Amino acid sequence: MLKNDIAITPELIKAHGLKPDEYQRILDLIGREPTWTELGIFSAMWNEHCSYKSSKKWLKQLPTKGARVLIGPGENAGVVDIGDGQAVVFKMESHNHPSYIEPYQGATTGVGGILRDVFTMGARPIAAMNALRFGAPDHPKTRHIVAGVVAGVGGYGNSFGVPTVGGEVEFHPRYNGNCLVNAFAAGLLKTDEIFLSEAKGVGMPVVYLGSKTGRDGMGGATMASAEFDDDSHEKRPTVQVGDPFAEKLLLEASLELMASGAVIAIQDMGAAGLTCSAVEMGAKGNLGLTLNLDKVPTREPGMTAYEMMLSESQERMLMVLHPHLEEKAEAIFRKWGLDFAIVGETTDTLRFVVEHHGQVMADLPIKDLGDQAPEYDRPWVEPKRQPVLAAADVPAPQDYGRALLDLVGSPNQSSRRWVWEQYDHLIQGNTVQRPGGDAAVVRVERPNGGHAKGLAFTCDVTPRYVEADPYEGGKQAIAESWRNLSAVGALPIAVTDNLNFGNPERPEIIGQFVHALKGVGEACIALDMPIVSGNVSLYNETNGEAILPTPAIGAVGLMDDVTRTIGVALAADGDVLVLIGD
Amino acid sequence: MKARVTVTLKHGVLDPQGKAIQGALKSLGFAGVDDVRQGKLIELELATADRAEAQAQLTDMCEKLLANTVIENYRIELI
Amino acid sequence: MKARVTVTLKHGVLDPQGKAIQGALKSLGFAGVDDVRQGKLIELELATADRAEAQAQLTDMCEKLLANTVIENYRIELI
Amino acid sequence: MKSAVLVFPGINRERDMARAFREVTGVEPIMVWHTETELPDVDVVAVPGGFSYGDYLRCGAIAARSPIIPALRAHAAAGRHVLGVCNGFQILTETGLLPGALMRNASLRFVCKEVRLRVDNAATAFTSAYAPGQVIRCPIAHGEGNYFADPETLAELEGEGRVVFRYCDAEGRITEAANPNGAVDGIAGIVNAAGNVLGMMPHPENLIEALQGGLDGRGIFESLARAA
Ligand SMILES: Nc1ncnc2c1ncn2[C@@H]1O[C@H](COP(=O)(O)OP(=O)(O)O)[C@@H](O)[C@H]1O
Repeated sequence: MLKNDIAITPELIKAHGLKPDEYQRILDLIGREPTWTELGIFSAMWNEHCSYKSSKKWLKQLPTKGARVLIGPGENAGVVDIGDGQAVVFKMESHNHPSYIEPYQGATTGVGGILRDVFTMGARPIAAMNALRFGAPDHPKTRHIVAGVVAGVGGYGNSFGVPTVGGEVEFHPRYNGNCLVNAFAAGLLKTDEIFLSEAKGVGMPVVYLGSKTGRDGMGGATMASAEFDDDSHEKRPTVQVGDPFAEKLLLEASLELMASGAVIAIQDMGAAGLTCSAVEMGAKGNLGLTLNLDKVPTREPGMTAYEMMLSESQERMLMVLHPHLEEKAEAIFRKWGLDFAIVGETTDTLRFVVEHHGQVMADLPIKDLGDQAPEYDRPWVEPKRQPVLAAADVPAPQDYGRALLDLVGSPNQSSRRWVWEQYDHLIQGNTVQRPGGDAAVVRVERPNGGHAKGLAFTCDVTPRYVEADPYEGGKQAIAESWRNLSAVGALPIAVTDNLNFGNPERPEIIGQFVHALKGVGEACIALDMPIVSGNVSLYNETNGEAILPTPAIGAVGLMDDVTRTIGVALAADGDVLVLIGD
Repeated sequence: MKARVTVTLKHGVLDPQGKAIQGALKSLGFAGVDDVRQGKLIELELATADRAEAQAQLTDMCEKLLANTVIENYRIELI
Repeated sequence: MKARVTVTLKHGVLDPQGKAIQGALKSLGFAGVDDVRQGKLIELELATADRAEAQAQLTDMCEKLLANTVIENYRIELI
Repeated sequence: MKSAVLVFPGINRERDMARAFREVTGVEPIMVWHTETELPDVDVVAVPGGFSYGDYLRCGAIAARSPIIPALRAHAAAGRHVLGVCNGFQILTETGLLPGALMRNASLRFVCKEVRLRVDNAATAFTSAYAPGQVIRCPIAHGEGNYFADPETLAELEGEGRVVFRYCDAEGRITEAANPNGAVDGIAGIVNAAGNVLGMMPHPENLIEALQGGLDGRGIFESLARAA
């Protein structure tokens, strides 16, 4: 008998963000009414954030393959070969809604999440970027959000110890009710030391590592996918607090553990923590998984199974370890002062079983949780394109000097120094092109000596263009990132994307999405820059007003000789300026 | 009038500082220390001598600046 | 036993946070606010039930870790 | 020259520091974990930058109570060299090996940028490679680098020429505009009375190669190698 002392009412189902037909699908899948814990698990797995149910159809059409691509979308981050047995691992992810509610903590936990995605693959983070979009500068909330977000991005990255070398900051009234915080991270690893989330072997210990579980961000993943309304402040206590110190320890401990040979599979606990990570590890490995929640380290007494399964406490990992190496693994984690607990094991049943206080709280078909998630072909309409302006129709400025001053003094064109000076962009000693130019360049030493290579990083998109013409705007974002990389002397090799749009249940929004993605995809093919990872953030909308469509692009380029990098500064008096292109 | 505002994290909100202090006390050999939480203390001098007015002003300051009411509680004392 | 330790900057030690808060309060329109100082509040739970012992332990903790006595004063309260 | 670099949980510039020693002196430093109670036999112990224990409670406070610290004190008492950079400087003030304290930046913001430093004492074991009064470039990256000491301590530091570096402008003038954090009298680095312990907020270890934009930071490591 499954414990089921909370009645599953239509209200409860709705509160979990599940539509009636989605709930029916659950009933059909499991052949009975779910328990409360099971309902929570389904809601976490099937929300937009985790299941990509509105976007999957279109994401499948993106170009994700290339000669250098070792791992494309689907893992924690993409992996791209850069020669010499080395690879760069990178991804970009949004933390928009949490940052609007609590700018500092929202930004810190966003940065923390993306760093974990990168080091979960076995890579040491070497660079970070942040693409930020805020409301109008004179909107009453903007100042508070900007200050909090920028301090939070810095507060986390600086303490963790990754150089934040690039990003974007833009202001527009359409972000008044929904700021965008997109965090990018890149790491470096050896191609024969890549770690994946796929569990292997039956009866293997499933180990919980990192910080303790509290009632943080209860239902946060659900929140991140729900459109805002004016009483969204009611959701405040779900805010998670980032602990960059714990994350730094987790990085060092995880890398040490991976090097010890004890790790079979690893997955960070991000949105809907324990649920998503455990299900993913089992399902990918075609295995079942049983969790015993009595073993989960908790920060607060009396946590229910439901709460533990949905908690979004940060700085946690789940691993499958080789059975005879548990002790060695535990010693490493104790050395770094982190929690370590064996919380379950892999099984051959293909069931996801959650036990607590000797009772089965959930018993679900593990593959179906992911595979059977709803997938929508949402109706869409052709976007309305804004007419092309003829250059001749735009009046020339009266005073070019004045116009130039207006431009450089405008919020969107002025210097971003005040932002990147709050970020440690020099730590690790490899920053060759600092923020402020077209792309940042970071030195990469070859494992066997010889002249150092370079990796170049840039973040780009111009949402006004995407709004005016999603297809052209999508192409432009890729082209601009390609130009920024080329301009520092790097060969563009791959990109990650962060697709920020409004409510996908509106046909105009999906229309924008479809066309922007088409443009992005075609440009990627034309310029030979596959998309190796990414993130979708929908429902960026308040009271029916959507943000500007913002498919942010994080792009990576490679240079064989880092000393050949070129900056934007003029080198000497009398240099000749040349304009190329048209 | 002198006033003291204490700002503490709401129950259940992670307190990395408290956690680190607890760990440090333990490794310095202090046994049996538990549940360490760190908060802020803000002392200030107000021009008004009217307690009710001071209280109202301070509440306003807390809501607007001194506390982050998303994750923090505050308490006001007039001295 | 529950205890509360407050740590404040000594007189004469500059307090950038206090100063910044004062400035921010002023620009939010709060007039007549003066002498703003920010300190720390550390709440903890001790195993002992003996007040004298708790007091002694806390003093030791403050001297050894919780306060930097070069620049800070501390005050102990048992609750 | 033999060197060691202390590693506390949350320290994050230990690799940068190790690289500087390796690049400039050709010898790989020994990394020493905070739970050790003895130091290897080395000429210089570096306490690197980062956020030991998250900088929670006070910067450097928890690290300054680590098991390795008595050995560090003994190393300093024996007249050997100790270099504390950024969080390392904060840790040294917390241990009392250096006077004063580092407070929040006056702006209350973290600041990472290149600044200029004036070498006010080129007669120390850390600065002999520089000329007196020389202006060097150096990166900073900190949120709490606002040096404070009471007037007596300041008088003592000044009287004994123990202020080694000050934030300055390109011409070597000590101005408010050139001061990135509000430090009293633009103080960026000091030595102890015996002259063998240096603490500084800026990061010379991040400016030792042309690729990093300059070589100005090398002088510290070259001086130490000379003194060994
Ligand atoms: N949030 C940020 N974090 C770090 N660097 C930033 C940020 N925003 C802008 N920058 C940097 O400032 C410079 C100018 O930015 P931007 O105007 O977006 O450049 P461009 O239009 O040439 O791509 C770039 O080097 C960029 O990386």
